[in-house]
Parts: sequence; C-alpha cells; structure tokens
Amino acid sequence: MIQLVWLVPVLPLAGFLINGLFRNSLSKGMTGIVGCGVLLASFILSLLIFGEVRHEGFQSVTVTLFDFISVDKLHIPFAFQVDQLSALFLLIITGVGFLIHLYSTAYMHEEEAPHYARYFSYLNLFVFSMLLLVLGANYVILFIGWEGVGLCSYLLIGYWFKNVDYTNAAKKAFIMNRIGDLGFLIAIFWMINQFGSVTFGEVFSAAQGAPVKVLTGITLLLFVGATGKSAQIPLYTWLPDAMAGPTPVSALIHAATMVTAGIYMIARSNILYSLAPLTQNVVAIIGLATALLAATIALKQNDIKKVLAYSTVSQLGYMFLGLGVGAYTGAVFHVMTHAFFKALLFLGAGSVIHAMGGEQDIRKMGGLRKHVGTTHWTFLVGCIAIAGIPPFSGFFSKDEILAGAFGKSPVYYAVGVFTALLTAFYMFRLYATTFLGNFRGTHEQEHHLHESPAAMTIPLVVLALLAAVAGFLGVPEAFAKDSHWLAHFLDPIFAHNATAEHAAEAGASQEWMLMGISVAVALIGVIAAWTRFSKKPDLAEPAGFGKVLANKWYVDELYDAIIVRPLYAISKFLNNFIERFIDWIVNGVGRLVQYGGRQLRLLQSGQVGGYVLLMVVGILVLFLVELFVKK
Amino acid sequence: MNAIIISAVWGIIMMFSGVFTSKGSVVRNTAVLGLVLLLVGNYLDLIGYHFFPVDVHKMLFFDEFGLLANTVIFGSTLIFVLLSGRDIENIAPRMPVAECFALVFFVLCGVSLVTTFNTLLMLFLGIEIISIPLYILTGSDKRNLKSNEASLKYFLMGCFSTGLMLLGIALLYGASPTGSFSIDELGIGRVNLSALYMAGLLLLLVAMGFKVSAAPFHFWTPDVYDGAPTVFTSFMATIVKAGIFIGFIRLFNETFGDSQSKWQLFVAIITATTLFIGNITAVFQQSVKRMLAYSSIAQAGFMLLALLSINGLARDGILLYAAAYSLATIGVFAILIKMKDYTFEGFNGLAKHHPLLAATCTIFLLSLAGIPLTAGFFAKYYMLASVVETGHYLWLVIFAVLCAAVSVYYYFRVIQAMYFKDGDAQTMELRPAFKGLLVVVAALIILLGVFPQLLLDKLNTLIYTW
Amino acid sequence: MALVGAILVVISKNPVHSVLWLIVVFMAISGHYILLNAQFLAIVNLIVYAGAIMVLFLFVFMLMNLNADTEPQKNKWLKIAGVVAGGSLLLVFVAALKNADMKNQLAVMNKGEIGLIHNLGMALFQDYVVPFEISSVLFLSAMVGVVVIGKKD
Amino acid sequence: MIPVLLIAIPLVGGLAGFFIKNDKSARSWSLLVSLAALAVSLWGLSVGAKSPLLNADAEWLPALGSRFAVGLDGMGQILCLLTAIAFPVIFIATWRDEYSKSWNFYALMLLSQAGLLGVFLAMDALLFYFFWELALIPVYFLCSQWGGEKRIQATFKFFIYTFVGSLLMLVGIIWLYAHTPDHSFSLKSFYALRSSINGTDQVWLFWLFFIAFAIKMPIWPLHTWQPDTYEQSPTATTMVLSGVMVKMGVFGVIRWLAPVLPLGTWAWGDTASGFCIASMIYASLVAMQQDDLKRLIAYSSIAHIGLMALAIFATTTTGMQGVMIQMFNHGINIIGMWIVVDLIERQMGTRKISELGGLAQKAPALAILLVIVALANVALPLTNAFVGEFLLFSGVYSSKVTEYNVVFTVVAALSIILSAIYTLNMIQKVFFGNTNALTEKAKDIKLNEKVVLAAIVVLIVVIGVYPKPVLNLTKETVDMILTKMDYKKI
Amino acid sequence: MPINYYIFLSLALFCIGVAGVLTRRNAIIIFMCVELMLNAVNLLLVAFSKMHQHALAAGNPGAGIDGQIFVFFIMVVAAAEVSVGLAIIVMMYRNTHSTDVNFLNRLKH
Repeated sequence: MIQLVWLVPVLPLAGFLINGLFRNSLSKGMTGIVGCGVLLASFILSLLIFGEVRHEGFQSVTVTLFDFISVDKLHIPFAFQVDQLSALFLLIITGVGFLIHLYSTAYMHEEEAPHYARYFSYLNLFVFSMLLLVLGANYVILFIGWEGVGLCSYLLIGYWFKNVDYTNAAKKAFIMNRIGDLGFLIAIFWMINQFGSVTFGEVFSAAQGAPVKVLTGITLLLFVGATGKSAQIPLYTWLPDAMAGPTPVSALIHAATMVTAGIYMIARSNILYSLAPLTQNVVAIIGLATALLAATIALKQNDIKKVLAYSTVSQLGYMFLGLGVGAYTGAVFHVMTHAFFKALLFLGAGSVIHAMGGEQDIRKMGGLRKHVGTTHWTFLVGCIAIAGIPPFSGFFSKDEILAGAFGKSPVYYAVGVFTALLTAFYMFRLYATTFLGNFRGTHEQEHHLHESPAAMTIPLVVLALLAAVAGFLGVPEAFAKDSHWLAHFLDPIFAHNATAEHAAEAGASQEWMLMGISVAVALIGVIAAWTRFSKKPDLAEPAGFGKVLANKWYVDELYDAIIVRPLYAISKFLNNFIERFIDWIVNGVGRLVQYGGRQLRLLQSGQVGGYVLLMVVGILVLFLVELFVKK
Repeated sequence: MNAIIISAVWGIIMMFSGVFTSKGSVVRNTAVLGLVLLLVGNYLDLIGYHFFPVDVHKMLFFDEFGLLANTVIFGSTLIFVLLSGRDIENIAPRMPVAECFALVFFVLCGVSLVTTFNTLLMLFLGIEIISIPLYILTGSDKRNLKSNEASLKYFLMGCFSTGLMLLGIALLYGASPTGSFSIDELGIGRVNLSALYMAGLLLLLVAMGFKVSAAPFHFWTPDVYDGAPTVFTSFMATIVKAGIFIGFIRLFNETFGDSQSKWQLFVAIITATTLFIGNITAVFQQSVKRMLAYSSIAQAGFMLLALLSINGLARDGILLYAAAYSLATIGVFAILIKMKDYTFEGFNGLAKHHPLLAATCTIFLLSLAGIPLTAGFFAKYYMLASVVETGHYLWLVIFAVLCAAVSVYYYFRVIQAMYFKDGDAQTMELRPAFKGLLVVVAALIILLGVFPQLLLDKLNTLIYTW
Repeated sequence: MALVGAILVVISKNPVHSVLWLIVVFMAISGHYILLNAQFLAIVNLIVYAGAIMVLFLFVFMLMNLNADTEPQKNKWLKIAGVVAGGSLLLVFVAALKNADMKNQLAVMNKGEIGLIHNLGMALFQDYVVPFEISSVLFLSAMVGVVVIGKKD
Repeated sequence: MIPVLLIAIPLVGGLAGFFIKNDKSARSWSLLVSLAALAVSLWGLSVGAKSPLLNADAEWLPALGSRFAVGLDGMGQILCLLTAIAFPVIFIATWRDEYSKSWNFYALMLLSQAGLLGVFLAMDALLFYFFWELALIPVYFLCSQWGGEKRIQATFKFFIYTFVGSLLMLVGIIWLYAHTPDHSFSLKSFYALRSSINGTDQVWLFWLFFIAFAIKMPIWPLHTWQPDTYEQSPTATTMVLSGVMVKMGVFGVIRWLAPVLPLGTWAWGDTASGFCIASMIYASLVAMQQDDLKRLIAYSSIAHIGLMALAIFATTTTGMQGVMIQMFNHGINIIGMWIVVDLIERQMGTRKISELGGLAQKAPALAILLVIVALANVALPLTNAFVGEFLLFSGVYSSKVTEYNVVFTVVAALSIILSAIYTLNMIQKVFFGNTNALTEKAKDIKLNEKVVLAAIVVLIVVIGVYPKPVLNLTKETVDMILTKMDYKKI
Repeated sequence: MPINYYIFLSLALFCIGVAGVLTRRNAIIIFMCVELMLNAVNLLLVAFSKMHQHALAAGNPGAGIDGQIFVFFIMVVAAAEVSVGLAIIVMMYRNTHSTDVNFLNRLKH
C-alpha cells in the first residue's frame, strides 16, 4: 500500500488537469464530483497508509519515482518519504481538504461553470502541491511543493481577478513568499555544498559532524523560508491581505495547511535545529513576537476574516515558539488542532458571510445566533477551542507548547500566556459582536439571512467535532502514563531530541499549576470579552493606541516606506538616469566619431597651399621622429 | 614585358582609332580587345612565353608577384571598361573617347612598369607615366570647373610629390655604395642605415604614400576624386591605386626589406593616421562619391598594413585586397555613375525601383566593409593576420579593427538609403548587359569571399618559391 | 648666386621677373654642371630649361597678361607659416644629414669623362635603351593629353 | 552529414525563398524548410553520440589552415535543437503577421537560421566567425526593413555594436591562430594552445573575446542596444534574437573562450562575474519600470542571460549543466513570451502595459498559457527554468574558483524576487483588472497559436519534471569543458 | 669640393622651392618653384654621380654615369610635365580667367 503513495498526490493532480482542461465543457456538478472525488480517494488512501504507519516499529519508507536532477555527484531523486510525520500531515491535508472542497461546492455555486471549474482545479493543484511538500523525501521536492502552494495561493487569492485590490493582494503574497523562498533556496545550496545531498536522511546524518556555524546558518536560512510561508515577522503582512480570496481558500490555505508548511519543514529538520541552539532561540523569539503582535492587532480588527487571519498569524507564532523551545510534538499537535478549529472558524465565517450576502464587517452583524444556528454553535466550539478551554482540543496543544516554553524560560511562558489571554479576548469579541446582541445590518440583509446548505454545514459539524475531541490524542502525561498518543506516535521523528519535552514534564505538580494558570487566563479573557461586547459591541472608530492597533502597527506603511518605495525609486533612477547615461555614452561614441568627422573635414580646406603645408608638416614630423624619438 | 609592349602599342592604336572612326562602340570594342590581349599576353608571360626577347638590362624584373598583380589589374580594367566604358562618352559632349582610352592604356603601361620595376629609374618613369595621363583624365571634363580644379590641384601636388620622390632617390643614390639605382644593389645588406639612406627612404615613403593617398599626404584625394569625372575616379581609385600599391610593396620589400625594423614605426604611424582620417572623415560626408573617396583613403590604410608587415601573408593579401577592393569599388562606382544624384538622399528607395542594382550595390558595399562571405573579408583578414604574424603592432590591429567598424557606419548609410528610406532614386537608363555584368561581379566577390584560394592557390606556390 | 636667384624667384611680385630669375638660377646650376665636368647636362639644361621651357612659361604669361597686381596677397600668416615650414624642413634635412658619413667624400671637379656626350650616349642607348623607349610613351601620353585638353570643343 | 544538412537546408531554402514571389507560398515554404531542419536535428539526436554522422570535415581553405569542420556535440545538439524548434514555432505563431514582400522576410529568416546553426556547429574558428556574422546580417536587414518606427537607428546601433565586438573577437582569433603550432583554426588546436599562452596574453585575449560575447549576450553595461532592438524589430525577428541569438554569446564563452583561455578566465572571472551580477540586478530593476511589453521582456532576458554567464565563470559541473539546460529553456520560454506579445500587439495594436488590462476575461486561453510561460520565466518549480536556475545558482554557490561564491549567489538570487515582481506586475496589468475600451473587443487566440503555445507549455512542463534526458545529453561536453577550464592543470 | 657643400646647396635650393610652393598663389609660379625643386635634385644627382665616380673609378670606369642618365630622364619628364601642366593651367584660365590657386575651392571638406 505504501508503494502506492504516489497516487495520493497524483489524484488531485488528475483532478486539476481534468477540471483545468475541460473547464469549458464540464458541468458544475461534474466539476464538483471530480474535485471532491479525487480528494476523497486521496483521503482514503491516506487513511490506509496511516493504518500501516501506525504500527509499532514502523520504519520510514522512501518511494523513488524517478531521477529528477542528477548532475555530477548531486542526485536529487523524485522520491516520497512516508513516515509518521508525513502520514499525519497527509491525513490532515486530505481530510480537511476534502471537507473544504465539499464546502466549496456550495459556497462557490454562484460562479459560472468555467470559473467554477477553474476554482476547483486551483484547489486540486494546491492539494497536490501540499502533498508534494509533505511527502518529499528531500529538500528539493519539498521546495517544489513549497513554491507550488505559494503559486496556488497566488492564483486563489487573485481568483476574482477583475478586482485590482485582490490581484494586488495575490501579488503581495507571492512576492513575500518568494523572499522567504530565497532563504530556503540558499539554504539548499549551502546544504548541497556542505553535505553534497539534499535527501533528508543523508543531510541529517551528515549534519552530526558539521560545524555549528554552518548548521546555524543553514537553519536560519530555512527559517527565513518558514517566516515567508508561515507568515512570521517580518514577512507576515501578506496573510491578512490574502483574505481577498474566497473564504474556503482562506480556510484551506491560509489557516489549515499551507501556512503550516513552515512548521512542517522545521519539524522535519528538527535534527538540524537541535544542533543549532542559536537558531532555536531565534525561532522561539520570532514566534513569540509574532504571536503577540498579531494578537494585539486582532484586537481591533472589524473584518471577520481579518480577525481570523491575525489569529492565524498569532497561532502560527505559537507553533514556532513550540519549535523554538524544542516542543516539536507540541507544535505538530497544535498544527493539527489548529487545522481543525481554524478551518472550522473560517468556514463558519464563510457561512456567515454567505448568509450576510457578502458582508464581512462584524460591526454590521450581530445577533446572528438566531438565524444561523448550526453555524453559530460550531463557531462557538471553534472559539472555545482556540481560546484554550479544556477539554477542547486547543487547550491540550497550546498547553504543551506553553509547558515547553516554561521549560526553556519563564519569560517565554509569561508572554505566551499573555498572548493566550489576548487570544481568548479577541476571539470572544468576535463571537460576541457577530452572534450576540441585535442585528445591525440593513433590513434587506436581515431578510436574506438564512442557514447555509448542507454541503456547507456538514463540514462545519465534522470539523466542530474534531476540534472538540482531537485534543485527546495528546493528553499530557500528567493525567496518565502514556496517555500522549501523539508523542508516542511521533517518537521516531523526534526521539533524538526529546530531552526538552521530558525535562518539562519532570514535575507533574508544576505542570498542573501551569495548566491551571493558562485555563484561568483563558477564562478571564473569555469572560471579559463576553461581558464587554455581548450587549454593547465596539462600533466606534478606534482612537489613540487602538488606532495604531487597528492600523496594524503601521507595518505595511513602514514596509512601503523603507522597502517598496526605495526599490521603485532606485528602479526609476536606473531607468531614467543610468540607463540613459549608458546609452548616452554609447551614442556618444558614435557622436564623437561624427564630430571628429566634421572637424577633420575642415582640414580639407580646398586650398592647395594648405594641403602642401600639411604635407610638409607631415614630413617634418616623420623626420623629427627619426631624429629624436627613435634613438 | 609582353604587357608593357602591348599596352603601349595598343595605346597608340587607340589613339588612331579615333581618327578612323567616330563610333563609340568600335572604339570601345577595340579597347576591350586590347585588354583581352593584355591579359593573354600577361598570362603567356606568366607561363614563361615571351613575345619579344628584349634585354632589359635588369631594369625590370618579371617575377610572378608582379605578373599576378598585372593579371588582377588588367582583369579589373576589363571589368571597368565593360561596366563603365560607355559612360566615358557621357562625360561631356564631343568627348574625345579614343584619346581617353589611349591614355587608359598608357596608364596601364605605367602600372605594369611599376609592378615589375627593378630600378628606381623605372619606378620613377612608371609613376610619371601613370600620373601624367591621370592629370589629363581628371581634367577631361573641360567645361566643368570642378574637373578643372581637380586636375590642377592634382597636377600641382603631383609635381610636388615628384620632387620629393626625386630628392629621396637622389639621396639614396648618394648613399648607395655602388652608385646605382638598382633595387638589388640598394637593398643588399642594409641593416645599419646611414642618415642619407634613411632620409631618402623616408622621402620615398612620403612620395609613395602620396600616390596611394596615405595620410597626411592624402589631401589631394578627396578633391580630385570628387572633381574628376566619375568614370575616371573609379579608374583612379581602383586600378591605379592597386598598381601603385604593388609597386610600393615591391619597393619596400626588395629594397628596404632587410632594414624593416628601422622604418616599420613610420609606416605604422602613417597607417594609423590614414585609417583614422579616412574613416572618420568619411562619416560626415553628404555625397556618396566623396564618401567613397575617403573610403578609398581608409582602404589604403588597410593596405598599408601589408607594407608594415612584409611577409608571405602580406604579399598574398595585398593581391587579394587589390582584387577585392577593385572589384567592389568599380562596381559601386559603376552604379554611382548611373545615379542622377550623388548624395546619400539620391540613393533613397533605390531598392524599390531597381532591386537588382540595390542588391549588387549592397554586396559591393558589404565587401568594402569587410563582412564575411565577401572577398573584402578575406582581404582585410589577410592584412590583419599578416600584422599579427609579425607579433608587433597589435595596437594597430585593434585600431584598424575599430576603424573597420566605423567604416561600416558610412557604407551602411548607403544601404540604409537604398533599402529602408523612401524616395525615388533617379537613375539613367540601364542596359540588361550592364545589369548582367554587375551580377557577375557580385558573384565573383562572393566566390572570392567563400573560396579565396581560387586566387590564393596560385600565390601560395609562389610564396614558397620566393 | 643660385641661392639668391632662387630666393628672388620666390619673392618676385611680377611673374615675369620670377621667370627671369629662374633662368638665372638655371644658369648658375649649369655652371655647377660644367664645374662638375657634366658638359652634356649643362648644355641640355641651358637649352631645354632656360631656353625652351622658360620661354614656354613666358609665353603663357604673355598669353594671360598677368602682372603683379593680378595676384592678390595671400594670407600673411599662411605665408609666414609657409616660410617657417620651408625653413624648418631645411633645418631638419640638414640635421638629418649632417651626421652622414660623407665628410671625406669628394665630388671631383673638372675630371672624368662620364659627363661627355659620347659616354652618356653609349650608356643611354645600350644599358638604358628600355627606359629611353619607355619615355617615348611618356611623351606620347603627354602629347595626347595636351591634345585632349587643348582641343577646342 | 547531419551538421552539413542542418546548415544546408535553411541556407539553400533561404536562397531559394528569395525567388518565391508569393506571400502564401513563401510562408509555407519557409515552414516546410524549418520543419525539415527540425527533422534533421531530431535525427541527429537519435543516432547516438558516437555516430560518425555527427561530424563532417572538408577541405576549405588549406592555405589558411581552416577547414570546413562541423560537428554536433552535446551542447551543439541542444542548441541546434533549440534553433530547429524555434523557427517552425515562430513561423506558425506569426502565421497571421503580414509583411510587405514577405518572401524576402522569410528567406532572410531562414538565412539567419543557417547562420545560427552554423555557429553552433562550427568546429573551426574561422568558420565560426563566418557564421557568426552570417547570422547577424540577415537580422540586420530583417529589423531595418520590417521593424518599428525607429528601427533604422536602433538596428544600426545594434549592428555596429555587435560588429565591433565580433571584430575584436576576430583579432583574438587571428592571434590565437598565429600561435597554434600547426597554423590551424581547428577547435582542437585552439584547445591545445591553452598551456602555451602565458598569463598576460591570456588576459587581454580574454577581454577581446569576452567583450564580443558580452555584447551579444548582452552583459551590463554593453546591453543598451538590446531593448531598443527588441522593441523595434518585427516580433518574429525578436524571437530569433532573444530566443536563439543571445545564446550565441553564452555558447561562445563556453566553447571558444573559457576552455581556450583558462588562465585569463580564471584571473578575470570574478570581475566578469561582477558584471554579470550587475547585469542581472540592474536589468531586473529597470524592467520594473518598463511600460512596453517588449522592453520589459528584453530586460528580463538580460537578467536571465546574466545568470547563465555567471554560472560559466563559476566553473562547476552543476553550474555548467545548468547553463546548458537553461540555454534551451530560456529560448523556449522567451519565445513563448514573445508569441503572447505578438498576439496582443496584433489584436490591440499596442504593447503599452498601461493601455491594456482585463484581457483574462476576453482571452482566457491566452491568459492561462501566458501565465504558465511567465511562471516559467520566474523559474517556478516544475517548470523547466526551475531546473536550470536551480543548477545555476547551486553551481555558483559551490564554485571553487572564487572566494565570493556566497556573495555572488545571494546578490544574484535577489533577481529571483525582482523577476517575480516585474513579471507579476505585467500579468496583473495586462490580464487582470477590468477591461477598458481597447481590450473590450479582444478575442481569444486562434488554433495555430494555441497549438504552438501549448507545445511550448508542454515542453516547459516536461523538461521541468523530467530534465534528465537533456542533462544527459550535455554531460560529456560539460566534463570536457571543465577539464579544459581547470587552470591548475596547466 | 666636399660633397657636403653640394648636398646643402641642393637642399637649400629644394627648400626654397618648397617655401615657394607654400607661399605663392599663382599656379604658374608654384609650378616654377616645383621646377626649382627638380633642378635642385638634378644638381644633387650630378654631384653624387661625380662622387661615385671618384670613389669607384678604380673598379669601374663607368661608375657614376647612372646619376647623370637619371638627370637626363628627369629633364625629359619635366619637359613632358611642363607641357601638360601649362595646358591644364591654360584650360583653367580659359574657364576662370585666373591662375590663382586659392580661387580653387569648389572642392573641399
């Protein structure tokens, strides 16, 4: 079965090709069936594979398809690696992916058939790329998927290409990702130069003896790649803008899967990172800073998707914190739970927007609880999960990360907890403003309000269930010995450096205390938000510090001022001055020749006397050379 | 010897032909016949059959180099007469055609002297025999002030240069240990030169440089070429110039070959100046005819490279150059004669009205510019290669190459005018035979450009026997 | 005498005077020829140059009725430049040749037979017969030329 | 046999083409001839590397030591294939372009093909020079006759510029020739020279050659002819120029410069690399400012070529393999870009980015195909250019001949970002957004155009996914060149 | 007489001729100056001829005769030149009624 792993990505690829090539002839129904069908098939395959991987003592399997690049001593096979980590991600991607595809069939139903097919083909292509990313047995295949998901994100953000803002957002996403990718690429070149290989296993074993400096460099560069893809400081600004795409896309790409590619990559390279403590610290600090920054911004956003977007950035920061402190399992765990509840939240938001007829501003919502029942309670589940209230899944995964952070440094922990507070607060601000209170939209909108069709609510329900219970996959050891199934499962991947986690788990009482703090903090946040916004939503234009937050700390403007504009200024300068100057010189040589011609011509005065005189001068010169120079 | 005698005799025949007939075609055909005879006679010389066993007392020396050069020159003249002979009649009303042809033959006689001289006396006589008819041909358009002016300028400056040349010869004579003008005796064992000898050498260099229009002794060239009737400009710029060049090379090879290192620098200076002035000044010309005059200076600069590096390649190359340059220039001038307007604008749109004319003209110009696949490329190639072979004066090679690039500019101006600019270029009536011949010449240029060994094979054997 | 005459040729305003001074120069040169025992050349020089050619010049002057006034003054600077150039040419020549190892060479005066008509004639018609014949071509061409140019049309 | 056919078919076909005084038949004839050349090229691929059919050698100029020696090695194969593919593609794609006296146009195109193939096949320096110029001259006439408004000046500048370069090269060739012991122009004799020329001579010879090739590629600051020429040329010719002709420069460096003058290359490789990088970054930045599609692509081409040249001087197997495959890829991709530009210009009558917009609504097929080609242009994985650029950068990074390999890689790699910026900007402004009055009337592309573009896309993807055959093809050449470039072994 | 005297005398004459060519504008006088130059050369040749005769008389009684023959030919050529030259000048005069060379400036640049 594992040998058939190539089918998992190839099926969505086939879906992409079918939907893409025959988009003009396929009916919407057919498109939907193809688009979802391939995903379902992949999911089933993934399940089967997972079933095999789950067995005790499973060794990772590499499936080589063909030789991709083979030059000199460098061999880069087109190979897939199946192990615990990739199998887990396969499940998340195909599973959540399938649900979102299903959701999309209803959500996008108003599109014309060709565009509908285009949408599904992009979506399929995305899943294909994502699967390549997690299945790749070496960094280059990983990178192919890495850039592939970037491309699909670009295509999907700019799906409504008539809107210039949307295409701008798409462009921004692509370019910011590219900046990160550059770091990744250079890291790959470095690896090739240093280790002569990019295959995971070979790199990891070669890394054991490598100088720390080199490893620090490589890992830092890889991390630069991750900051791009996973929207960390300083490259996070594209993600909120990426909400321009259709909401299911935001759910799939910008919440559940693609943005976690960075986490996956670092988790995959955990051996390298463990050997480079400096990088680990950098990762942790950046992650923490991002988590905090994004959470503060989320406090003041009024666009339902923007709040979720910043929340995503913040949660991703959490995951990096986990990676940075060595809590790899925790990070991966959080990826999984986050995939569930964030996809749920996004799809719920989509359902809300669908109900509101495209309105995204939460100030114009309110009281939707009565109109969209299923959406409401699933959304609530998502909010609880993300806020970290037990026994919902977010609690377990977040707590594991916080525990890891505490083990590393209490400061990390303190900031993490504060962020958790903010998270709980803004999520419930969002919840309260949207679903509680009275409806504030137009009359027409109110009339239009309706619950979404089954194709949309079923995924919601499924995800809500998952978001609620998935946490039990990783119950802390403090509850019961060997209760952390996930840690156990991922042991083969992270076993080499499980020390950090185990250190944190050393004191069970301490862990109980930490859990207590975080639950308390989350509850404070929830209650504060609930009480503050359920009756009197925050409708006023923000002022003072709130305005800074609402304007996202002016980071976009800062980037514009220090990078974008100077870049264009330089480019303009080069085009208008340097280019002309070089051309002027080139033409100047020509003009000089012409000028010389015009001047020399004057020697030809037409007068014999002048001619003879010049001849005599010529003779004189020759004789003078003979007399004086040549000796 | 055959050639000298035939050309002299045929000159007289031409002179009298004018008395017996007034029909231009008869005169022309006689001239063509004479040229064919010349070629045959010269060929017989080459294979060792001489009509007249004349004892020349070592005044002349008929080696293969000179005779081959003669072949090239006579061949070019034949093409010249065939292409442009008819236009002599059109220079002025009641043009004395027969006399002009007679003068042409006398010039050829002079050229064959210059290519085979073995004593400075013969060189001097040869050059004078070339010059005097040319003064006249230049002024043959009597009513045209330009022609008058050109003639007088040419004459005065020509005499002046003759004076210089004679002074040079006199000094050489003074320096000669045996008191002889023979280039054999002058040349032997001269490695350390006396001041007298060196001064004579320099003056000869100057005088010969004047004749081949090397800067800064070139000033007559543009004016004379411009003022002279175009037919004769064509003749002067090609056949005569090539002939004198052969003599030039011969003189410096035979007489001063041993002391090459002493005078190379001067030749280099003159070459550089010539290339520079010729090319740069040509850029700004408005008249194609005058541009061609400057270009002929520039081409002379290239030929001087052969003088700089007298070696096997140079001797090979100068013949090829002479052939390539003459063919192309004769062709261009033949077309120019047919144009009503000699300025660049006059060529505007020629390709639309006379595609064949334009196409052949393009090939000629490409050859002059030295673009591969034309004879001009290999000509230039040989010049450059011969200098590189000496291992010195690489700066001159690069300089020459840059000048060649400049030359592309003005040659291509004509091509641009013909092909890419709108206008209606006025030409005179064109005969099919004329067109056919143009095509033949163009084909010849291409042929030499792809297989230069057709001409060079002969030379190659000669180099190894030299 | 030759030098003075030569200078006067150049500076005379009236062309006719120039011709006359030139004849003086030629005579002086002929005197040198005689001193050098080149009688034939001396005679030829007198007859051909001083006689025929100069008379030809004079005729042309008469024909054109030229006198001093008809020649406008040349640019002064150009004149100075011309003199300077000529002078420096002389200087350079002298500089170049003064080191020539000719100090002890003599041009024999009043001796030797080679300048005699007989000897010259023998050489001319034996060794130099080819150039002699060829010079006829030269004359022919000159003749044709003058006909072409001079013919009224 | 095969090389001779490759040269002879377009040459004879082109000459014959002058006499077909009929628009339609001239067009068909040229397509036929170019397809024949393609067939021969494919035949050449199929016979195997050792086949005697791949070489031909005949007496040409015995007096000069030059022979008509032509041969197909791996690099020759790949570039000949590119040339052979490019021309039919160009002919089909521009099938609907109208030219006055089109028979002359097509004949000149075929002649330039003959010249190009000759350049890639020549195993004799003089022959190489011959073809080098032969490729240039038809292009000069093509551009000046059928180009845009300012064509005459632009192409004249181009012509003189490249001519200066090639003349300098000629001086170098002659010098080398004069120093070969057997007085021969053959590639072998030239390669044998490298140990007998001392360092100083190698240095100035290096510059003579490099300037010639740098003008052709072009490398900053010798590039200014290129945007003007591309802009003014008829698009079919621009495709030849940018798709194939710029490769002549790269090819020249690999075959005639680096292995012949390893010491010179080594001594000044860093400086040359500096120019290459400057050219990449500079061109990318300038491209961001362009409003004319043709100029934009022209600058983008400069940037891409700069990378290839950079990788040559890195002297690594990976880099060199990258150059080989990228020469092919770049040719394919940029021809694809030009086809799109041509389609747009023919329909809209403008190439100004600012005047276009919203084409994706009206011409979805065109938009999709362009996006794929453009993505290949920015070297997205699974397109052919990714393989090329990956190898190129990797090669530069692992270079052993320079101390600045990391700096070079990092700075050069910035162009990846810049290329994404200008390419996406272009796509966005041309295809996305709302239609305007001009683009309102746009129609989607016709079948022939769809077919060629699709063919290009297929090539892009196939090579992007499975580049191995191409890499294998050039393996031996690369090894040989690198052995010759090893300055330590001298 | 030492040969140097003759050399310098001839050179002086020659240079006066050159200076004349440079300074005068009348075509005929320029032409006369050229004749002056030729005569200077003639004188020099004769002087050299006698020098050679003196130096080489022992081995070759006819030594030096070449120089004088050359002078003869120079005179021949000069005569031919004069005829042609005067014809040209006369032709010019017929058209322009001037012999001023500076009048000739239709051709320049």
